[in-house]
Amino acid sequence: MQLYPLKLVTVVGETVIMSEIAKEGVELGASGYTLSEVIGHGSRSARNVIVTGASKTMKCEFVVPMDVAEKILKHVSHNYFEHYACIAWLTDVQVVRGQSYIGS
Amino acid sequence: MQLYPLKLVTVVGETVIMSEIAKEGVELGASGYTLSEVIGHGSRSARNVIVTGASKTMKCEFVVPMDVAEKILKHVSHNYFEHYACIAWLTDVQVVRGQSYIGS
Amino acid sequence: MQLYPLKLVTVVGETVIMSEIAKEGVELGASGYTLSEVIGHGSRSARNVIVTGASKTMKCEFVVPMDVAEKILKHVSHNYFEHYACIAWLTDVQVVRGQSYIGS
Amino acid sequence: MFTLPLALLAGWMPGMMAVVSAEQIGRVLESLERNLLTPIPLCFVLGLICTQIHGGIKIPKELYLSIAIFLLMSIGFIGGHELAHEYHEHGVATIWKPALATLVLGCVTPITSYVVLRYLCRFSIADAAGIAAHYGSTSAVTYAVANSFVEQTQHPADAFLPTLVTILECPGIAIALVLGAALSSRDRAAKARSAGVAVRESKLGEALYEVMTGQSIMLMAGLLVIGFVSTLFMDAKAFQPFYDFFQSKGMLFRGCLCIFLLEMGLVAGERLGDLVKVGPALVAFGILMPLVHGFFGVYLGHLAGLNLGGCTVLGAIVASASYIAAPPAVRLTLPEANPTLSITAALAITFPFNIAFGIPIYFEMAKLVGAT
Amino acid sequence: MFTLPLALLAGWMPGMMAVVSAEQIGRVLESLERNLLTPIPLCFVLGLICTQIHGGIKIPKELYLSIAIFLLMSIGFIGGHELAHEYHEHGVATIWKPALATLVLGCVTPITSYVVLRYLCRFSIADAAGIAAHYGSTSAVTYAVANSFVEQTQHPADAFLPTLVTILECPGIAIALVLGAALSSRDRAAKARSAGVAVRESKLGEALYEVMTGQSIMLMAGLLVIGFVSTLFMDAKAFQPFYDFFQSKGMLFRGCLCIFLLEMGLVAGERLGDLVKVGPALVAFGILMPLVHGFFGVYLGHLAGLNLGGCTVLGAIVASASYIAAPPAVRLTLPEANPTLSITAALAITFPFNIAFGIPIYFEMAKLVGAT
Amino acid sequence: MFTLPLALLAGWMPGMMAVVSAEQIGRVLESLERNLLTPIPLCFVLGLICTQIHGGIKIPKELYLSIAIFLLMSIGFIGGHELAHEYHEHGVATIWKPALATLVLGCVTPITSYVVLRYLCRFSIADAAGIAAHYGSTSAVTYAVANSFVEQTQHPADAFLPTLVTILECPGIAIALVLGAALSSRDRAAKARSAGVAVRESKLGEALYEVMTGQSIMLMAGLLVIGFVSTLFMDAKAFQPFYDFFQSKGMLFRGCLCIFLLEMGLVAGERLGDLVKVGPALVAFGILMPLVHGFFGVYLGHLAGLNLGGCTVLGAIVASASYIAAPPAVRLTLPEANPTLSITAALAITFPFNIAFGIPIYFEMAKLVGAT
Ligand SMILES: Nc1ncnc2c1ncn2[C@@H]1O[C@H](COP(=O)(O)O)[C@@H](O)[C@H]1O
Ligand SMILES: Nc1ncnc2c1ncn2[C@@H]1O[C@H](COP(=O)(O)O)[C@@H](O)[C@H]1O
Ligand SMILES: Nc1ncnc2c1ncn2[C@@H]1O[C@H](COP(=O)(O)O)[C@@H](O)[C@H]1O
Ligand code: NA
Ligand code: NA
Ligand code: NA
Repeated sequence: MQLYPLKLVTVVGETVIMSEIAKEGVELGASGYTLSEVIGHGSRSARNVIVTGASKTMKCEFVVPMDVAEKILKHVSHNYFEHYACIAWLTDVQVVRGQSYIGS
Repeated sequence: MQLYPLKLVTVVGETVIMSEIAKEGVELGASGYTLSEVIGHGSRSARNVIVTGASKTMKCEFVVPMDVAEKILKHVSHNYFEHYACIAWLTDVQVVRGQSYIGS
Repeated sequence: MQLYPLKLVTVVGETVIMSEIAKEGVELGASGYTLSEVIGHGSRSARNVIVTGASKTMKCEFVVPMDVAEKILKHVSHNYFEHYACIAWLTDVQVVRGQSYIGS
Repeated sequence: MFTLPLALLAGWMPGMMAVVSAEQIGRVLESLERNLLTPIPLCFVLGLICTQIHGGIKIPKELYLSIAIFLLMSIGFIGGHELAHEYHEHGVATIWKPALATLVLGCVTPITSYVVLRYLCRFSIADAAGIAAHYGSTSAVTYAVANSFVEQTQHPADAFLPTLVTILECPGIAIALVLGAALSSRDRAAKARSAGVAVRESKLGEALYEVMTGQSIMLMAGLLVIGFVSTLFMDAKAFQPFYDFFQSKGMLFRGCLCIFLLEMGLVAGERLGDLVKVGPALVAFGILMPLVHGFFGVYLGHLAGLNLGGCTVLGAIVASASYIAAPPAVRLTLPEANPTLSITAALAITFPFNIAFGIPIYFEMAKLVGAT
Repeated sequence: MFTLPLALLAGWMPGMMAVVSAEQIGRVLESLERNLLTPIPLCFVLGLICTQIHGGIKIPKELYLSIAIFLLMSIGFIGGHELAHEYHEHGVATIWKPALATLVLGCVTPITSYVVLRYLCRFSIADAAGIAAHYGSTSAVTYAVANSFVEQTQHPADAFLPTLVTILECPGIAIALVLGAALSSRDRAAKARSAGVAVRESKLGEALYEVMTGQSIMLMAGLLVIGFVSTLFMDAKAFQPFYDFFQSKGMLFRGCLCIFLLEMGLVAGERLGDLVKVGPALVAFGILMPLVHGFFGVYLGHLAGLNLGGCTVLGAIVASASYIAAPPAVRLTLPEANPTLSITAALAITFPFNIAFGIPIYFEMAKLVGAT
Repeated sequence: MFTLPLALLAGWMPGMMAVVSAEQIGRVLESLERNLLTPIPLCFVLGLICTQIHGGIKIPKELYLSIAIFLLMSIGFIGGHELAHEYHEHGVATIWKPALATLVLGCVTPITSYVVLRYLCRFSIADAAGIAAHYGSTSAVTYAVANSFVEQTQHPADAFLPTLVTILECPGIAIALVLGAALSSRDRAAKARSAGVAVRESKLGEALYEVMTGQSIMLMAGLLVIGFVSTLFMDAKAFQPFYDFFQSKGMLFRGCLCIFLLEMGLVAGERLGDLVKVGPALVAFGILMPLVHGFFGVYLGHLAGLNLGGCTVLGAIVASASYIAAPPAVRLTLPEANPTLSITAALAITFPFNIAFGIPIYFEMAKLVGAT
C-alpha cells in the first residue's frame, strides 16, 4: 500500500467567505475540497453575520502538495485574515493514490 | 498524561458507500468510528447520485493502530476507488488512554 | 509565510457534555473552538442519551500550544472518560499567524 | 420509612385485579379495538414494524423537532384559551383542587418509583433515581393521544387539563435528582478523595434550572399565558385563525400527531432489542408502575372533581414517563446511571403500553371510581 | 428475441402520430395551457429560471424531505380510504384487473427500456440496465400532479389509483437490476480474477431488499393499510380531521406540492447543463419512451376498465421515471454505470416533459382509446 | 450637499411631536394594547424572555427557513392574486403612483440614513454605509405583522401592497453599497499599494447581483407572477386550495407567523447584550429613523392614493430594516464595517420597536394625514 506524503490545509471561518475560499483553493491548484458546517467561537466570532437560519461558520479542507498549500494559506491570510473571523492550519498526511492530487 | 501514538484514517466519499465503509472499518479492527456530513467537490463529484434531500458526501474517521489503518486503506482502495468518488488519508495522532483503541 | 507549530486537540463525545467541554477548553487557555455534529459509534455508544431529535455525538477541536493541550486532555480525561462516551487525541499542526492562539 | 408506599403499592394491585370483573374486561377490549384501530396508534405500529424489517422510513430530526414544538405550543395555547373561558365563568373555584392533586401526584410518583426500583427491583441508587426521574415527570404526547381518545369517545376532558400537564412536568424530575444526588454523594466524595484530582463540581443546580426552563415548560406555559391573554383581549373573529391553527381537534394537530407517532415507533423499535438487556424486572416495572400511577391519577382526579375524560387524561399523564426533559438532566447529574435502562423503560415499554392499552384502561378505571 | 418489443415500439410511434389529427392537437394545446398556467407547473418553472440566473432560492433539504414524507403518507392514506369504500361496494371485482395490468406494465417497461437503450442507443450493459431501472419504476410526484390535473378537468381518477402507484414502485427496479447484474457478471468475475484481490461480494440482494422496504413503499403501503383500516373502524366525525390533513384535493397537499415542484425545478435546473453531456440519443429516449410507455398505460388501463381520469393517471405513472428509489439502488449494484446519465434523463428530461406536456397528452390518448 | 435631507429630518421631528396631541397619544396607547396583546407580538416577547432567563426553546433553523419561504411565497402569491383583480378592474391606474412613490422611498431612505449616521452619529464611512443598506431595504415579516394589524382593525390595506414590498427590497441596499464602495475606494487602493500584494478585486458587482436575485426577491416576485397568472387562467374552484394554503388571513399564515416571531424574539434577545456595545447614538437612530421614514412612507403613500391600511403598511415597511438580504451583501462588499452595529440596530432595536410601537403609530400618522 503506497502512501504519498501531502499536506492537509484546514480553513475555518465565516460562512459568507467559505464557498469563495473553496473555489479559490481549486483555482490555486487543489484537486477538490471538503466543506462542512461547524459551530465556531473565537476572538472575533461576534462579527459573524448570518443572523439566523444558517450556520455561521464553516470548515474547508484541501489535500494538496506543499506548494499549493503555501499558495492557499498565503491567499487566505492576505485577503481574509484582516476583516473576517477565520483561522487556518496545515497538517502532514499520507494519502492513498496520492498522485492524483498533485498538479491537477 | 500518557498519550499513545496511533493513526487517524480519514475517508471522504459518496454517501451511498460511507455507512458500509464505517461498518467494514469496525470489522477490520477499529473500535469505533466518527461519521459526518460534508459538502464535497472533486474530480468525480458529478457522479454523486443522491439527487436531493440528502448530503451527497460524508467523512468517516477511524482512530486505529497502524496495522488496522493499513487494512482499512487497502480495503477502501481496492473496493471503492475505481467506481466511486472518494479519497482517503492517514494522520499521526497521540491518543488519550489509547490502549482501549488497540486490538479491540 | 511563517507558520507556528501548535497542537490540535480533538475531542469526540456525547452531545450532553460537549458544549461544557468547549467552554472549559476556553477557560483552560484556548482562544476559541470549532464544534461540529457527527454520528458516532464506539464501545459505549449505547449509552448516548438524547433519544431523538438531536445528534447524539459532537466533535470539538482546539488549536492550542502544548501546555494548554495537556491541560485540556487531562481535564477531559479526569472528568468525563469514566462515565461518558468520549475519545480525545492530539495532532501536530502548523498554524498561520499562530501567535494569536498562544496565551490568549 | 418507605413501608407506606410499598404497602400501598402491594395493596392496590390485587385490589384492582379483583375489582376488574369479566364485564369490565369485555369493555376494555372493546375500547382497545376502538382505540387501536385509529391512525395515531397505527402510525406508531407502522414505525415499530419498519424497524423490525429494517425498512427505510426516516423522519428528519428537524421535522420531529418542529412537530414537537407545534404540539407543545398547541397544547399550551388551546389550554390557555379554555382556561380563560373557565376562569371567566368559575374563577379559580374549579381549578385549584385538580391543580393541587396534580402537584401531590408529581411529588409522590418519583418516590414510589424510587422505592420500587431500589428495594423491589434492586437497582443501584443512581439507576433507581435516574429511572424515577423519568416516571415522576410526564410525556406531552401521551397527553395528546389520551386527549384525542376521550374526545373520540364523546367525553372531552375538563378545560384546564393542559394546565395540569404543565404542573406535572418538573417536580418529579427535581425530586428524583435531588434524592439521587443526596444518596450517592457520600460514595462520590470518597472516590474523589482517593483519586486525588479535582472533580467537576456537582451539576445538580444547573440541571434543575435547565429542567425548569426547558423547552417543554417554556413553550407550554408561555403559550398558555398567550392563549389566556389573547382570548381576553382579542375579538373572536381576529382570534379565529390562531385557534384554527393550534386547535387540538383540528387537522394540523391530529395529522402532525400521526407523523410524530410514526417517528416514536421508529425510535421505540430501535430500543426493542434492549428489552433483553434491561431484564424482566424493569419490563414488569414499566407496565405495572403506570397502572398504579394511573390509578392514583384517576382516583385523585375524581376526588378533585374532574369529569370522566379529565380523570382518564390525568391518569394517563401521571402514568406516563418523560423521555424528553428527563434524559439529559439525569445524564448530567447522575452520570453513573445507565441511560439504557431509563430510556428503554420510558420509551420502549411504558409509552407504547400507555398508547395501546393504558389509556382505555384508565378510562375504565375512571368509570369504575364513578367519574362522569 | 428482442424483436417483438422493438417492432411494437416502431409500430406504435407512427401509428400514434397518424391518429393524432389536427383537432386533437388543438385540444392538446388547450389542455396544455390549462395545465401549464396553474401554480404547480409554474413553481417548477420558477425553480428552473432560478437556477439559470443563479438566483438565491434554497429549499432546506429537511423541508423537501418532510414534504416528500407528507405526500407519500397522503397518497397512501387517501388511497386506503377510497379503497375501503370501493371494496365495501364492489369487493375486489373492480380492482383485480387494473392491479394485474399495472403489474404487467411494471415488468414490461424495464425490458422495453433496456432493449431500446442497449440496441438502439448503444449504451453499455450497466448504463442501459441502470437507466432502465429508473424507467421501470415510477415517480410519486408525477402521480400527484397527474391526479391534480384530472381533478381540475372534472374527470377524477378511480379510487384505487394510489394502490396502483404502490404496485408499480418495485418490480421494474428489481427486474432491471437483476438483468444488469446477470449480464455484466461474466465481465466482473474475469476482472476480479486478474486483479487478484477479494472483490466486494455482490450487493444485489441487499439492494433489492432495500428497494422493497424503502421509504416510498413503506409509507405508501403502510398508510394505505392505515387509511383502509381506520375508514372501516372509525366513525366519520372522528375520521374527519385526518381526512382533512391528508386530503389530496386539500390546501395542504396542493400547497406542499407547489413547494416540492419548486425544489424539483431547482434540482432539474442544475442538471440542465448535463443535457449536452448525455447526448441527443438519451434526450430523445427521455421524451419518446414516456410517450410509448404512457400509451401502454392508457391502453391497458382502458382494457382493465379504468375511467378517463384513471387511464390518464395510469399512463402518467407508467411513463414517469423514478429518481428517488432507483438512484441509490443502481449506484450500489451497478457501480460502473454512470449516474449522470440516468438521473439527467429521469429528472431533467422525462419529469418536466411529463409535468408540462405528457399529462395532457395522456389525457387525450385516454379519450382516443375511448375511456370515459 | 447633504443639507436638504438633514434639514428635512430636523424639520419633521419636532413638527411631528407638536402635532401629536394628548388625544392622539391616548389613541396610540389603545392601539398599542390592541396590538400588543395578540399572539404574534406576544410570541416575540416570549422569545425575548426565554433568552433573558436562559430558557431552552430552540427553533431548528430549518423550521425557521421553511416558514420564511412559506411567508415569502404567500405574500407574493396572494399579492399576485389581488393584483390580478385590481388590474382587471382598474388597469394600472391605481397602481403606478404608489409604485413610483415606493421607488422614490427606496432611493431616499438609504441616503437619509447614511447622512444621519455619518454626520450626526459620526460613524466611519463603511459603518454608515453598511447600516444604511439595512435601513434602505425592508423586512417582509414587518410587512406581514403590519398587514395583520390593519386587517384586525378592519382597515385592510390596498390589494397591491405586496407588490410594493417587492419594489422596496433592492434599491436601498444597492444605493448604500455603491455609496460605501465609492467613498471608501480611495483608502483601500492606497492600502493595497503599500501592502504590495494583490488585493481581492471588488466584490461589489457580484454582491449587487446576489441581492437582486436573492431568495426574498425571487420568491416574492416569482409567486406574484404565479398568483397573477393563475388567477387569470384558472377557474375559481380549482384555485381555491392554493388560495387557502397561502391566504394571509388564514390559519397557516397566522400560525406560522407566531412561530417565526418566537424565533425572532430568541435571536433579538441574544443581541440585547450588544445594545451596550453599540452606544446610545445607534439606539436613538434605531428608534427615531424609523419614525421619520415611517412618516415619509405614510405621507407619500397618502399622496399616491393609498387607503388608511395601505398608508400604515407602507409606513411600516419603509420604516423597517432588512436583516436577511442586507447582512451578507454588506459583509462581502464592506468587510471593514462592523456587522454587530447594523444587525443589532436592525434586529434588536428597529424590528421590536416597529412590531410593538411603530405599527400603531404609523396607523395614527396615517389617520393624521387624512388617509381613510
Ligand atoms: N483556538 C482555536 N481552536 C479551534 N478553532 C478556533 C480557534 N480559534 C478560532 N477558531 C475557529 O475560527 C473561527 C474564527 O476565529 P476568530 O477569527 O478568532 O474569531 C472561530 O469561529 C472558530 O471556529
Ligand atoms: N484535494 C482534495 N482535498 C480535499 N478533499 C478532496 C480533495 N479531492 C477530493 N476530495 C473529497 O473527496 C470526494 C471525492 O473526490 P473525487 O473522487 O475526486 O470526486 C470529494 O467530494 C471531496 O469531498
Ligand atoms: N476508534 C475510533 N475511531 C474514531 N472515533 C471513535 C473511535 N472510538 C470511538 N470513537 C468516537 O468516540 C465516541 C465515543 O466512543 P466510546 O467512548 O468508545 O463509546 C464514539 O461515538 C465515536 O464518535
Ligand atoms: Na409520570
Ligand atoms: Na415508469
Ligand atoms: Na426601510
